[in-house]
Amino acid sequence: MDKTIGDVAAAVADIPDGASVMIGGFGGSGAPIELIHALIDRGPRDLTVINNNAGNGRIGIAAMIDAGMVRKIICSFPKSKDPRAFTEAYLAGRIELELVPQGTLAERIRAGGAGIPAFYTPTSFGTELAAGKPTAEFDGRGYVQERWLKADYALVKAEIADRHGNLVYRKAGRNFGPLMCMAAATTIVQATRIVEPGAIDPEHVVTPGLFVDRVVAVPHARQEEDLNIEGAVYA
Amino acid sequence: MDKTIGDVAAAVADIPDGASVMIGGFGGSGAPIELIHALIDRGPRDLTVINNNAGNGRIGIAAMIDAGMVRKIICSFPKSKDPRAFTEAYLAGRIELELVPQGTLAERIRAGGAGIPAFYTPTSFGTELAAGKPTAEFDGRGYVQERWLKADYALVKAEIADRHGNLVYRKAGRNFGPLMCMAAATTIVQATRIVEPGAIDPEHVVTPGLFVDRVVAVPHARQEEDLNIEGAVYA
Amino acid sequence: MSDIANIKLSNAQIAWRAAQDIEDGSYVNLGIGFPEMVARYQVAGRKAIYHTENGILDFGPAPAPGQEDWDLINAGKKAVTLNPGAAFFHHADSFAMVRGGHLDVAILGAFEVAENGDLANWSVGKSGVPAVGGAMDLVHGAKRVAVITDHVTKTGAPKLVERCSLPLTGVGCVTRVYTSLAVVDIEGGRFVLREKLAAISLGDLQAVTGATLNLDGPVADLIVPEL
Amino acid sequence: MSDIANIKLSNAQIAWRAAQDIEDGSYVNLGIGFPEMVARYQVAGRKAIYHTENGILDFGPAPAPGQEDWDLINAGKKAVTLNPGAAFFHHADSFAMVRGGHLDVAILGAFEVAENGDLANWSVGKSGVPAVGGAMDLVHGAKRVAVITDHVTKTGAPKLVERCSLPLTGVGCVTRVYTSLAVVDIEGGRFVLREKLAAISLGDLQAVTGATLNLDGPVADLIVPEL
Repeated sequence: MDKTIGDVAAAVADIPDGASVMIGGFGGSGAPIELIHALIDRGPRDLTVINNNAGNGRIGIAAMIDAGMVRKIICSFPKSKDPRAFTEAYLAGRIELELVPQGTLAERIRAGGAGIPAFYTPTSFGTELAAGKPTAEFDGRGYVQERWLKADYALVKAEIADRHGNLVYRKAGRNFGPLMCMAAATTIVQATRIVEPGAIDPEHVVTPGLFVDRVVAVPHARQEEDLNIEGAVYA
Repeated sequence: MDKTIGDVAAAVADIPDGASVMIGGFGGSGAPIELIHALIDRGPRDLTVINNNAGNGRIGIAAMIDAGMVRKIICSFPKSKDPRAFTEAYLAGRIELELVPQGTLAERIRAGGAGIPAFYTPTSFGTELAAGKPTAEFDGRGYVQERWLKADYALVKAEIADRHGNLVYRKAGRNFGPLMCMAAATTIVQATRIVEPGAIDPEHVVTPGLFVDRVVAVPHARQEEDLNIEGAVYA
Repeated sequence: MSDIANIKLSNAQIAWRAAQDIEDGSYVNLGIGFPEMVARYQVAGRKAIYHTENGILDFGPAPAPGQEDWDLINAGKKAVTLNPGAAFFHHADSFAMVRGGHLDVAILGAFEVAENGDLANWSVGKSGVPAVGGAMDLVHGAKRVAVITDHVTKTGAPKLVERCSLPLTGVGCVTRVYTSLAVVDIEGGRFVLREKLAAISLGDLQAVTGATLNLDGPVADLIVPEL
Repeated sequence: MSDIANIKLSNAQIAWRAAQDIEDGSYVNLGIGFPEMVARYQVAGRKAIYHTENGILDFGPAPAPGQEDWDLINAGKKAVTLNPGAAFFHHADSFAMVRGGHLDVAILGAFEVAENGDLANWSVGKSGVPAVGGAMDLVHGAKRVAVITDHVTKTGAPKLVERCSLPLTGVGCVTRVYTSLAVVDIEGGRFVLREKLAAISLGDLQAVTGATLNLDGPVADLIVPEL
């Protein structure tokens, strides 16, 4: 069993038009920039992107939007230091937005991975983001029913992966990664380092390999934030 | 901030009659035997115990039952190598049983800790364990609505704790521990070793300290299985 | 029928047959008891990763006697070992793997299996102490849920039936049954016979089966080694 | 009213006042932006542990310029540091902490707070790009949800109101408001004045408040240091 794959281009080579793609990261932390840019090189259209944000600057998800690849974004916070790409596309009606409270987004993704089709949460009860959703009262308090969220693919950045797909992350770069690995039909991981099975202590594994389909080494992965400070543009 | 407490007797000294108590462990792995025995010494009655099992031999939860402390058990598998204590009490009508599928039990406890009052699961749909529970169809498949499970106290065994309550476990002794820490109003942890904050790598923490209220050192903690092999009796 | 006892496969042989269908790279959960035996017959050259619902992925066989670590056990509470690449996780993550459909194969025992895929394997009725464990989760937990079982009960009653009479573990969940006499798929609410022992006629096999065995293409001989 | 601008507290002073109510050993989430300032005024001798929803517990202040690690950021995407005893976790665990009521205090900003405890702090209406982040989770996420805010808007309109006119963040969730003029509790669907600046009369304070300020016992002077 060896889930490693040669390069980022090969890792994303089968992502088709119309796919739903979860992309790890919170702002720049944990953003799998190299996988995203490989996907831009491939260029599928009409994608649904699930991420906490909606791109920053002219790289990563912002560059996907600029390239016209994204039909819809499901996120909690489509704002950033430089949100031009999303803002322009959204205000021009070229991109659809499903705005989801951050904790609900995380829980919906976990539910998708855990086989829980729906759950109740207090979050958004009584607000316009609950409009049209079923509600229920438990123990005298109102809750909103939320549905699971799954995707065709997940693109996730890890720090270390073994050949079986066991993962550890780096600091707050963990964020949505472990959840998205669970919730996608095909999970693609870029790791700074790939090691042999057994090199990661079984007590320290954060994402067990059964949630991971492909692992690609990106030893000199760039930080989205650093690229933005440099004024990088991916086009 | 120092959550350590002097000994196991002090750690459980306020657990009153009628309390609901989650107890970690799957069989003997992760069973907090010393905390359970301290609770037996204290002797509260009419307890509701939540555990995967219902005791084995004449120690631990089985000894709690023999001592007449347990009014109700919520568990998935009330059988063991030596299930006399539970079996006799159950067949004599002295103890109530709520039988819950193991994954549903785990998810209900997590939901209790995560502020999710109810969720839907395929597990038990169409079976007698779903009797009386609401059901719903999502995407053409039937699901059962299950409610969160919380408790007044949790007794959990960890391998290492720091003074802030950050925990790591030992092998498959982890099982229900991290979930029960989340779901109890007061979480009491016995740890083989207590260390200073910072001694556990932030990447390796399994249960963050905010879920833990009291930590007590039990450096020579016994394994339930070993005690049973020795024929131990706690009374 | 009296000669069924002489020709039928042993448990080890049923387990061996089930093991042949586990593909390289599969994630597998084996129910406690008899199904655990399938791991012994893993096909050489194929890597299967075994999941146990109490929180281990990629555990290995039992340690030598006296080497047991009782924090390192499987769902049947038997001591196990770890393979390189193993991982520990808590119970909610473990059943996320199960319920979320991340396992390729789950192999379970059965009291009864019905032609509609219903399984009864957790309760023989009202008396005694009921216990369910992870069975009701596992039947919804894998891309393929298979059963291994003797073809008939100890008293000779069919275990493959039209409708289960015992309390259900899950509805419409089983897709293949490996018995001591045959390999039977469940498709479209009916049993489809895939393999049978050469030593038993189709008629005799049907006679010990509680629902119609349908044919859909050739029926292969069920051939297993001496074990 | 023209002298409110001269007597009112600075943001730093509002943050200082809110910090005085954070007890030793508290787990605290500070909303992005202005609320982050509360951490600067943590009372000496008390340990508060700060949670950030992107998956860190017990983070510390910003690193020196040039020392930023952009994998070590808070919810506002600002670089932070770690204290001894810190922990990382994923987003579902992080919001389990929030939604599960495991935080002692959450301190948020506000566009409007109503006397029934409703909060509006995420959207000023239909135009532009909406963004909610973790605000709707945090309002249900702590044993005590407090707001820090100027007492009035930049145009002088009340921010403490009978009913919010802007889209709600949460229903009945706020229990205390620290403003630039006063400390106001929300109890039983009404505002209860606890402290006010000595320099403003009750009448003048009521005049810039959009709902009745009730009295329930003595009103203390709101006293803060120069900052």
